[in-house]
Amino acid sequence: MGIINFAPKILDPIPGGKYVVNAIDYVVNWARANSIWPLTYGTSCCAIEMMSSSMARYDIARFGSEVFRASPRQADLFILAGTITRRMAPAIQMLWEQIPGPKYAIAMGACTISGGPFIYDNYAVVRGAQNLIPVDVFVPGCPPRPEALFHGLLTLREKILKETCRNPWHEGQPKDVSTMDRYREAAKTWAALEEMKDEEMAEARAKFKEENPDYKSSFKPIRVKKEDFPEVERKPFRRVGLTQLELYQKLHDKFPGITFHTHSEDPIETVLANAPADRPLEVMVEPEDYVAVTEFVKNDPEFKMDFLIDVTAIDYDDHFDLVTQLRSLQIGHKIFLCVQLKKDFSIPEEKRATSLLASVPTVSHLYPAAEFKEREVYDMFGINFEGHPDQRRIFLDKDFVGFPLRKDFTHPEMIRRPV
Amino acid sequence: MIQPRFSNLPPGFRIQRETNTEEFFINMGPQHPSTHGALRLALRMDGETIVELVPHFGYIHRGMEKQAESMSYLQYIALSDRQDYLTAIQNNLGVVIALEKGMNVGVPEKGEYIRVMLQELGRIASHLVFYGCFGGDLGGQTCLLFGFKEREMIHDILEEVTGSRLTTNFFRPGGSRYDVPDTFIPRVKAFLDHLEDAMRDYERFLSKNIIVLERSIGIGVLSKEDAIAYGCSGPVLRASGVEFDVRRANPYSIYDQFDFDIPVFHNGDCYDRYKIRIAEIHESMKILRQCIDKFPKDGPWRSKEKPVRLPVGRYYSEIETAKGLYATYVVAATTGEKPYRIHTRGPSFPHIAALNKMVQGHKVSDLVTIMATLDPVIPEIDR
Amino acid sequence: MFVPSITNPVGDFVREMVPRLAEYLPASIQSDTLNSIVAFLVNALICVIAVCAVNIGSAPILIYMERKVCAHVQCRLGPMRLGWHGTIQTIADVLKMLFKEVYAPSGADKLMFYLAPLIVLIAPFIVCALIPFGRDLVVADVSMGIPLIIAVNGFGVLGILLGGWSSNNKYSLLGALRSGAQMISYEISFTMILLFVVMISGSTNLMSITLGQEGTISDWWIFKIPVLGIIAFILFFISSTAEMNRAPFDIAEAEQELTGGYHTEYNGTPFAMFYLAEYIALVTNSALATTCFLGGFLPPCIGVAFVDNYLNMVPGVVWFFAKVFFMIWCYMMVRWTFVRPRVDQLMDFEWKFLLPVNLVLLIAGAAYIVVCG
Amino acid sequence: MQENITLLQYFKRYFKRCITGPWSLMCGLSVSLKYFFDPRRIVTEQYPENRKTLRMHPRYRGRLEMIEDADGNNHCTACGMCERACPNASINVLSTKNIAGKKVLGRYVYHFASCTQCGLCVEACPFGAIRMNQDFEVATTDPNTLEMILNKKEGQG
Repeated sequence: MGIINFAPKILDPIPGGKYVVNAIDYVVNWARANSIWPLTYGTSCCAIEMMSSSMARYDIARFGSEVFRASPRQADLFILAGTITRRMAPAIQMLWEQIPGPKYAIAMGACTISGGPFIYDNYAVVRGAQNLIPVDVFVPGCPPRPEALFHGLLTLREKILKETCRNPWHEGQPKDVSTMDRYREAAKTWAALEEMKDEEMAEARAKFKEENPDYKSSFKPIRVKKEDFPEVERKPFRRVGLTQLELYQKLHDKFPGITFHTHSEDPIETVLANAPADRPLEVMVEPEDYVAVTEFVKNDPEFKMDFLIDVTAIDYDDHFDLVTQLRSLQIGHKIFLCVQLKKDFSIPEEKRATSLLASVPTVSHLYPAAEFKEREVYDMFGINFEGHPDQRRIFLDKDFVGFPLRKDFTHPEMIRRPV
Repeated sequence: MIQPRFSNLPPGFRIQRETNTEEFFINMGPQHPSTHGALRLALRMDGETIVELVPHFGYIHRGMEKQAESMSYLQYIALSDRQDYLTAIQNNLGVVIALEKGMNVGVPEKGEYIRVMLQELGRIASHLVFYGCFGGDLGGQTCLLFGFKEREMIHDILEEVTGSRLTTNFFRPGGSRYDVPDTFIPRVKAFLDHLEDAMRDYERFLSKNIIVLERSIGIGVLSKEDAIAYGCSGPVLRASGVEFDVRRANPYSIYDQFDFDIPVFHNGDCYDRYKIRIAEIHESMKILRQCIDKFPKDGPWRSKEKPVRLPVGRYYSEIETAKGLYATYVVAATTGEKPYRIHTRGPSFPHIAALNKMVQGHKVSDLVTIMATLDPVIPEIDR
Repeated sequence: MFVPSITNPVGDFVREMVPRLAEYLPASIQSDTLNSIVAFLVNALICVIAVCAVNIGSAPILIYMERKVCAHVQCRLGPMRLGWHGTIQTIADVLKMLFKEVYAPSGADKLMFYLAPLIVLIAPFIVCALIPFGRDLVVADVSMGIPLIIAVNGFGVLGILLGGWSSNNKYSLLGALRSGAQMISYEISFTMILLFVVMISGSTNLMSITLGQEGTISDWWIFKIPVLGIIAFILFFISSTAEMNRAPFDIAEAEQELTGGYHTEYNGTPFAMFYLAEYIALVTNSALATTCFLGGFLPPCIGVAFVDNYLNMVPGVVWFFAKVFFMIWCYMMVRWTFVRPRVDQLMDFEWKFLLPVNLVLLIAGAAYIVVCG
Repeated sequence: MQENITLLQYFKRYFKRCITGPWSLMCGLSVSLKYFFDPRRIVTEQYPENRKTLRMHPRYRGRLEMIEDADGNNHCTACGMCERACPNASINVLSTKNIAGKKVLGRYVYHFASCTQCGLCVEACPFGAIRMNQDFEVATTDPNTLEMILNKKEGQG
């Protein structure tokens, strides 16, 4: 990059110029290899280890790399610390393009090498930074220790020292490894080998069987002795506030449509009375009652459910369960309101995966916290919230197709788990 | 000249106002040094003053909940490390308690002590990062290193006990994976003594500093009502004057056996959020000292090992992590090793939702302060 | 013809040597005018080289020093692996930056973009030329030294504003505007303090300001006027820190907020220039503080008989740089200790605190001179 | 935050700040001076230089490794428990038949690139045939080297 690459062209014809070129090479490479300024970039766990490595205990400054530049234009090294999601990928490519050459990249951690813990059944993670940008050094680990990162830095240093004016740094190409399923590939190759081996060995095995008809293997695998532990009875944590039964009865008196879902055949009251103290009450609410019940439990002095823990949903074959988890900060009891939303099967089957299948009124006017949570449910399940002030996708791109947490969700980039 | 309203604001912006100045938009992130990860904040600015803020999540959305559906419960414990990676050990406990409720297994006394001690160490580690990031985001790089210096010692202890510095994957239904080594208690003791000294210096360094006071008092005020309404929890909620701590409200493990205070401050500004975390470090140290005194020498440290299979049902657990209320909701539709659905409620998500409320009318520099005191972990929001 | 006189032995030596060498030339082109012009040019060249050497040479040393100081405040070691304890680390950094790719962002005003770092460098270079480094070591001993410094210091903000504006980046622009507001405000109190020095020393020439402090430590301007001197020194320290855009007043760069402020979009050599300018400004400001308050190149205890000889054995330059490096160390300790105030607080601090105090200081100084002087 | 205060209160606060402010800054400076002048507080470990003395904790989870005796025999029975326990299918236990027609371990392929070092495989192994070693210097420029075959020999049986 830059004028230095013309040095051989200019200097080589001059007698003795080769030595000058070599000297320049040596000095420039020495400078480049020893002054590697990384970019402040980190998305998840590995970023913390990257930070740790620049802190007092490990001190990346010893290598002259403590100058973490926040602007990519002044950096030399792109330490890809943390998972790369599809949504982040364009940003990463842009950052890489903004770094002036010669630039290097270290893929830190399993996520950036291959997708790490997020390889299988995942629609959101890019399987390896190599797909996006050329990577020079790979540091496996989850996350790697700071020492491992330093080892990566030293490996990179050696790599830089090999560059010369005649063989200058050039930007590599990204490599498509996104569809690589290492597990299945290895299994497939092995199966083919095994078939061949079976054919080859068939005779030998038959012969061996003839010669040793009652062959017993001398190999006895020894099971690891596991320490023996006593059974311990679980003590439910202390109950605070009203009991489940009281809550249920009070709610049931007000809204007779409320039921409690149980597999046991005992009456509901007995089941509730025998429930462990730390199990929250989960009641089924009719969709029509949903807002009214929420409003009631929020304002009623006996309930005082002023705190919204979460809104989430569960996808079943023919319905969604929308679970609104409420608790009372003052009293301490919890109620989970479970709304069964029938899926709208009037939508033609081929369109079902991409359309909103159910609808429920929003509670975000009661609990501001619900606004983002409902957006999440909308994003993940495709449940429409009537009257929601800002119903957009929250975690996924706005042009993402499908709703990932539905059970029938498919994505072209998703690889099923092999085991 | 009065400018016309924005005819079409970018998605998310709602406030309609008439101004005689020119407004402009700034993107903070996804790669920005003070967004604590891959978070993008769209700012609508009037000069240096923030008119409105819209957070854009999902830059580190990794589809953990989808993935969990095809994993066994044990594997999910390992995956949960990657949510709030500042205190991975606390995430483990949150999941494990939900599983224990389903499996109906208890934990022997020594196991509970191990749990509590590691929990509190994790809390201190997280708050030390907070101390560092708070100082660092205000511009004092030295604080960042001070915070991490003591945190390394906790990492050392964790590594000795669990085998890994960050992603511990340590707790199991019925106890933990290993017993603690003999050196554990002396090391924790030595660490506490060291931390006490260090904290004195660090507080002297930052707590009374006039610039810190000027920059944090009265900044990013979150009223008590708003804090509850937005579902904030943990130190953020307690700084707004609500005494709510799961360890006290619904004590899990053996937290009801310890004597500790729940620090509560009432202004709800950045400085209170800072003070409360410093106070919590001291409370955690108090709990740890009690643990050291009462730590059972021998006895089983876990209950009988069983395959992790949950009967049909829905199980819910909540714990107090360093950031706040961490709830796990496990749905088992069939009895078996795999969940039907696992949902996690991370404490940082509501905090960022409340961010817009807090920054309006403040400067960009204040946004950095407020972000630091909310102490969010973005992968825990996006999962 | 105007031939400025450069009063130091080197200048005299050159003036002496040039006619002597000119004798070897053909007689037809020999003339006194030519001699003096040549002598002047040679002298100017020497001066330029000297200033560049001091500035550019000290920048890597300062960067290394800063990295070591910050490392030791933060309980770590700093650069260790290149040279003995990492001494040549910064040389590698500078070399690397020179050989980096250089480009301007699309939409940037290219001319201004590349001009800005040069402008930033001008101010500290000119200031450096005015500082007396020793009894005979001053490039330009102008009689209006202090007003010239005040005038030249305004250049820095111009470069920063240009750089921030021409980058076509909102962060850069914000940073540039911040620094514009900040530097222009702090320029006022900076000027006030220098005026205070001028007032008590009775001269605007830096050499005579320095020579006015001859004597023991108590004769330095910082201690000569009880209390007021120390207050003036602290105020100078604060406002010069702000002038230099150094932490804790580095709101123009503010890595946590603006990812680098005005130099966000700079890379390679232009960035290296900004980087160097920051440290060169550090040298010149420390030198100014040393000259105005700490007795310049004078050893601390002249007049006390039994140490006089020993202290005078050390040349003035060494004393000067010892004091300069002490000042730099102070600047560094402050940088690595304090957090950054917000932009409006910084303005508040200037207009509501520094400026009133400065005015009071000026009046008190005047009163002191009238009463005691 | 706008407060309504009298001018007197304002000045009182102003002057109080003029005193307490510098004092608080001096307190901060005293800490950094203390740290600056005390070399014993430096905690830095110098990694490539301390390679000889650097030891990981015994429980440290590095790379997966097969426990082998001096002849290179392992205890693996190719039961596949580790494979099933692995959260991200980083282990391929590829079995073969030995000369007696019995199922034994053929190749134990370990994809280090995707391994998260959670240790669940070691926990799941009923025969103690694998362990996590102490290796942490694992950086490489070639990602293909991260796919390893752990066993030197076929399994016994």
